Amino acid sequence: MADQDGVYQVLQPSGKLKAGAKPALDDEFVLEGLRWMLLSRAFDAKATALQRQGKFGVFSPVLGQEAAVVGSALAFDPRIDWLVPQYRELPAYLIWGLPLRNHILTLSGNPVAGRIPDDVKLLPTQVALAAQLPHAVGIAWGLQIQGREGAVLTYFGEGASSEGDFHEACNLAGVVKAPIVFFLQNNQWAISTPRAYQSAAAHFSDRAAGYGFEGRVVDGNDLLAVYEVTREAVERARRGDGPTLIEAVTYRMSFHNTTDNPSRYQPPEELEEARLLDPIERVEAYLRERGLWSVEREKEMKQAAAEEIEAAIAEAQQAPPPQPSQIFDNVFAELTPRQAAQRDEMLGRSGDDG
Amino acid sequence: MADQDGVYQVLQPSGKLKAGAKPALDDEFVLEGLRWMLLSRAFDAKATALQRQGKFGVFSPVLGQEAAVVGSALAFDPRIDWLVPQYRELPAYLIWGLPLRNHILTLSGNPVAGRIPDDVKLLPTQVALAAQLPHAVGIAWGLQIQGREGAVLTYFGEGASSEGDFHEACNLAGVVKAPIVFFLQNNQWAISTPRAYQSAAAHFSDRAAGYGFEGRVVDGNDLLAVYEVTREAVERARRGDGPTLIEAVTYRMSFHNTTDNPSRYQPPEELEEARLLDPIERVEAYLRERGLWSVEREKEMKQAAAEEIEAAIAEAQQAPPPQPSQIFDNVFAELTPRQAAQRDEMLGRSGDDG
Amino acid sequence: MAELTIIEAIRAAIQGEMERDERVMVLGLDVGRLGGVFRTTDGMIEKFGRSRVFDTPLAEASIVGSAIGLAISGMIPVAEIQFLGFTHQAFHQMGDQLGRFRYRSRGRYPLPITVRAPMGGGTKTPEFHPDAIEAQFVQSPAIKIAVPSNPYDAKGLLIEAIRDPDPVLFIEPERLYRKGRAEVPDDDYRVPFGKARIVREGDDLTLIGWSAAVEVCEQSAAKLAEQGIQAEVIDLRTLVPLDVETLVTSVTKTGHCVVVHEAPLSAGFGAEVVATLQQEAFYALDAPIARVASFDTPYPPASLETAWLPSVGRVVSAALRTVKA
Amino acid sequence: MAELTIIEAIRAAIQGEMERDERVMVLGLDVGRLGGVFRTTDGMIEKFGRSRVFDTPLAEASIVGSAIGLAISGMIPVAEIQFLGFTHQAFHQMGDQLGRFRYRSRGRYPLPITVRAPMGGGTKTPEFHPDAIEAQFVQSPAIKIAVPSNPYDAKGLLIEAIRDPDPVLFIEPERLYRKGRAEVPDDDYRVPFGKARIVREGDDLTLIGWSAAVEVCEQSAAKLAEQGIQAEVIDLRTLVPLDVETLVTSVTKTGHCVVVHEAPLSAGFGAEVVATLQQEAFYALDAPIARVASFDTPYPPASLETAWLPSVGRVVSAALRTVKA
Ligand SMILES: Cc1ncc(C[n+]2csc(CCOP(=O)(O)OP(=O)(O)O)c2C)c(N)n1
Ligand SMILES: Cc1ncc(C[n+]2csc(CCOP(=O)(O)OP(=O)(O)O)c2C)c(N)n1
Ligand SMILES: [Mg+2]
Ligand SMILES: [Mg+2]
Repeated sequence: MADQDGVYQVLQPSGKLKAGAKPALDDEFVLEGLRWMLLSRAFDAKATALQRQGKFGVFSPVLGQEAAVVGSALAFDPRIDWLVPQYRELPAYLIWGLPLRNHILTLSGNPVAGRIPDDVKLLPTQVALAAQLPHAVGIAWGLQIQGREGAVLTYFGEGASSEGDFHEACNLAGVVKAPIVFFLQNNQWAISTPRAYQSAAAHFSDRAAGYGFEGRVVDGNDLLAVYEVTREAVERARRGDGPTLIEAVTYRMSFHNTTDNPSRYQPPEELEEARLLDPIERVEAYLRERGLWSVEREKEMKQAAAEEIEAAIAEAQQAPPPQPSQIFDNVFAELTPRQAAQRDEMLGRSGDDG
Repeated sequence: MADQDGVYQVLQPSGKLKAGAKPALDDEFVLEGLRWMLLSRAFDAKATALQRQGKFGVFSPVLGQEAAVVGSALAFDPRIDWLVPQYRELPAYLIWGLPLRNHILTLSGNPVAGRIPDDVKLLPTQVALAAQLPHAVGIAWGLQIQGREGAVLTYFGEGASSEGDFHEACNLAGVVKAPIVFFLQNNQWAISTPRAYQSAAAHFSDRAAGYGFEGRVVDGNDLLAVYEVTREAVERARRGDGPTLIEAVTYRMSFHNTTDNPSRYQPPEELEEARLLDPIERVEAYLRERGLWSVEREKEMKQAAAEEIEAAIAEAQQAPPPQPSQIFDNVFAELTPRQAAQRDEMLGRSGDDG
Repeated sequence: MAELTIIEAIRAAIQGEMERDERVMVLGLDVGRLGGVFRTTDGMIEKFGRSRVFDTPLAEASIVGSAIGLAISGMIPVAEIQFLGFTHQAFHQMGDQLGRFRYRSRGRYPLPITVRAPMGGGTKTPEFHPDAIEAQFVQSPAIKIAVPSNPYDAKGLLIEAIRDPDPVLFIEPERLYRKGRAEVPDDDYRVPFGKARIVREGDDLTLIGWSAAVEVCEQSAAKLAEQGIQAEVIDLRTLVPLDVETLVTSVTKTGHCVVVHEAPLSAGFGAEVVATLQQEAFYALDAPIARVASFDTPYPPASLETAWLPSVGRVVSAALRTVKA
Repeated sequence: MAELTIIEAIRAAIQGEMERDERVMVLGLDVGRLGGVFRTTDGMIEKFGRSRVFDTPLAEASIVGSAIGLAISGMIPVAEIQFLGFTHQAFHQMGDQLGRFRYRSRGRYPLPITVRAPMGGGTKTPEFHPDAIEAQFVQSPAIKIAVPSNPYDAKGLLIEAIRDPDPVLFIEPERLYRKGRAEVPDDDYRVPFGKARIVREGDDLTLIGWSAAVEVCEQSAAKLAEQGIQAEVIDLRTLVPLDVETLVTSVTKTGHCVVVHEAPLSAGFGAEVVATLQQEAFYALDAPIARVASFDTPYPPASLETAWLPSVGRVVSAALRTVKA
């Protein structure tokens, strides 16, 4: 199913299956995927608006990359598998079980109340690019050492893949045959740095051979293709056959984050072209063709998403606001005497500045 | 000429040319290569003895890797090209024009007197593994920006290739199409860590594709093959066609350095097998076959090497010994007031400890 | 003379140096078309081209490491690290390599390199971005460190840094980037390293700061003046070299001192200032030198940063305690 | 009770913990068949197998980074970095990641990880190997730092480190690894963090050191005693937490103090000790606190290291100046 670039595709941009392609997802699952994609897109719009009103902090939308994120996340089992995120993969966190309310609290500057629930096998989003990759390898390796089931999914961008941590993590994963999927979202931009300035590699997935494992490049705007390729990688991991590096070729259809102004660097034609490849429209067209999608269905699902978001926002507003004393929570199991004195000073319990 | 592993070879271990192989080096040049190899081996023996007597510091022999080092270095032009070393490539430094005397001074704890002469385009040996690789890329890139001729050769081990610096350097080199040759000596060991624990990659050279440039794997004990593959890489660099990653498959036939005891970890059979592939014997057999090598010739050349080494040692002994005041030389173009005060204190010019 | 923000002053310095000397080049993340995430290199790629204004791959160690090679080849690199916190990704290329090449090559390879990065909190940036980690670099003794607090010094110190034959870490006060303007000469001029600036004179107390903390010192001095206490405010301008003389003179006059910095207290550069002053001005001190710093915890969530960073309130009360001791 | 070297004491601690708790594992360069370049893990791979004594690829950031993941998965990693200088290659995984996971996950992911590394000069090791860079880690406020100077403390502090629910950087005094033996209990025992050790009592002067510098302090105290000056020698044992109380008590008694460390002077941890003491014991001090440290240059060539490192001669003269001030 690879096109001439070797990029695996199942659904064409028109929403038609490629000749001979057999979808690995049944219709119900595709509908489920679409639901997450629509929720994600609705949240992007809402969060951007709230950020503009000063209610949310800096925020990076998923816009345009929904198929890559949702298709890969759905291939795992969040009850036993771990998710190690970068920062641009909201629907995956939700699929893993993070309450949307918690994510909102983190975005709105109240991470204490937004703590990841104990039964959600998810790490906090990672700002230091690629720093999460060795952590992800360590978790996968640790599960293996302890003979526990479970695999690891970790996300990162094509920009992050230039960091030394990417290399060290992949190489170690290859050596220990860790049950892990390295999921690289190649959205063509790292802030203003275009993909061509990031690496001369034909495909980032070509790097897998240098670590002794499998690399795949997939159309990241094709929910069915992403799911299928990731599913194979998960099975490989579960069989003990080691890591996979998946490059999902997609496009960042919005700003890098809310502080960014892409008009300074992004050719408008490029964005126009990308819009023609919208991952949501592709799934909608596919389902429509199969008689499973209609104006009503769409309205219903979008309505449900909007309600879910509003409810989560309302819930988040119930949370106690952050307190200065929380500055000293979770530094260590027990504060050092110096830290304890500083906390007391801050809380006005004593006048010392030591 | 690749064998079934894809490892390029010209001379078989017996010293016979592979069927159909045409040597890229003429006989005189092969003799020149052999001369460097024998000098290197003689120096290893001498330096080990001197280290055991406490006259030299920690020292890493080239033993077993002479063809890889000499064959690659001879493919460059030290008048215009730069050499960025790790620490296990003595004959290359000498080919580049470093006086053996200077190397001896550095080994014997007098690097001041052993400073690299101004007209030798060589960097100091690098202890921090792989840290030299971005430096090498920067030099190559800088030559390119300034429109100056010249390419860069940089050495490192298969162990160092696991460091993040390797990845970042290669990726940047690919992007700028730097005129550089990354020469990886895969000598099967990184101190006690065997090659199989270092990476699951079939060949380290497989990593080149992930950076968008050419990768080659070559029999590192075959002077002719190493020269030929490196020569092609140099030509590629000079043509503006970018970097090459060369993996030379060889074997560390001695200890890691003089503090190491390989009997703790090295299977003796492995060393025995490696001895059968000695790179020097292979060239000798080849030249003998061509009527260019005899017991006398060998004696003569070894004698000359021994004399050169003795002369360099004698010369080194003439150098002024290091002086404590040199601690403060070359920190900055001009010392800060605090540093100047510390120097004065050390030299007893004042009593202050600030 | 124009009224410039710090951003504009920095841009003027880089642009002037690039026009003056074609060996000068800029490299870093997003320095090209975007002009850097703070626009310090705005317009430069259009003027000097991609070979001298280079958007690198996303890899800090290779930015610093390749700058070393570029310098050896004859260029004068001005490398930008997007936020000072990400110098940690390049840490092994900083003190150990950048800060040792002249030394380890016995003078053969001096490195005229400037590494620029913004530092400091108060703008609700994400984790790692605001970390004030300047003291970690002071332990690498062969890198100079400039920490300007205003537009005039920013331009003059940056020109000095770029012309310095040795490596300079140039740390910019992010919070003040666009906060206010000041007169900055159009021509080039150099602010020498190792000369602290007396921001405000006073006899009762010395307040020492650098980078954005200078603003906190100034505001504190104004508050103290309302209470009749005249604080002398000193801006260090550079941490390496450190202008001990100016500090000693001031403390000898005032007998009281408070050092203010954004880094957590323990092993911050304030400790060095205090240790030096108690050595050099011991008998002039009427009270212990106080430090007002951030607390010894990781940088807190953005919504709590103002409670964590040194505040005017904390500086004023430390000053009052000190003066009354 | 056996007489052990520091190496043997460390080995006993690790081995005991691995026997006690099967979640404890060792990872690092050459820790397997070789037993580490200093043999601290000698014999362990034979006993516990490669899955718990793991020779990693040569990549420090991934050693620390994967240890974080291993801990999250339920293991208790003891990671070895071959020489402390090479923690710079992993620096972004240390303070920023290792030192913040409990904080950034709001308590969800505490990290019971020990990172071990030898430090210090005097053995003519190559560049970077001997660098005393402990102070750089103190600026990352959520990593504890242990700096033993003798076999008893080495074992007791290492057991404490491995059982600590938070990350500990365990810095070993390379020069003293095999220098002398001391009685070490066969059973396990814990030396608590944050309690300095009074190595020798004295009324005239306080000498403060840690790691191998404690030996220099002891030798200096012996010399001073010959001249009738009784120095109290204090070994900090841990830098974080810092036992301020013991230091203040001693300096209050002696009124004079010299801090000794192997790191270059500027922004070394000595500065923190001085800054804290002048705050907490200001009125007890009869003279400025002196610091005897290495000079503010890169580590010199091996043949010159003894002239660079703090020596008994320099400590004694600083002590005499201080006492006579
Ligand atoms: C180590 C590090 N360096 C720099 C940054 C600043 N930064 C944040 S996002 C970003 C671009 C990331 O691009 P990519 O990895 O492609 O991910 P994307 O944002 O496209 O999803 C940069 C440079 C950072 N967060 N971490
Ligand atoms: C960054 C770094 N980590 C660790 C070391 C310690 N060390 C010195 S040599 C060596 C092994 C190097 O192996 P390899 O790269 O294969 O080169 P070889 O010695 O085999 O030539 C190690 C671990 C170092 N010098 N630098
Ligand atoms: Mg991207
Ligand atoms: Mg090797």
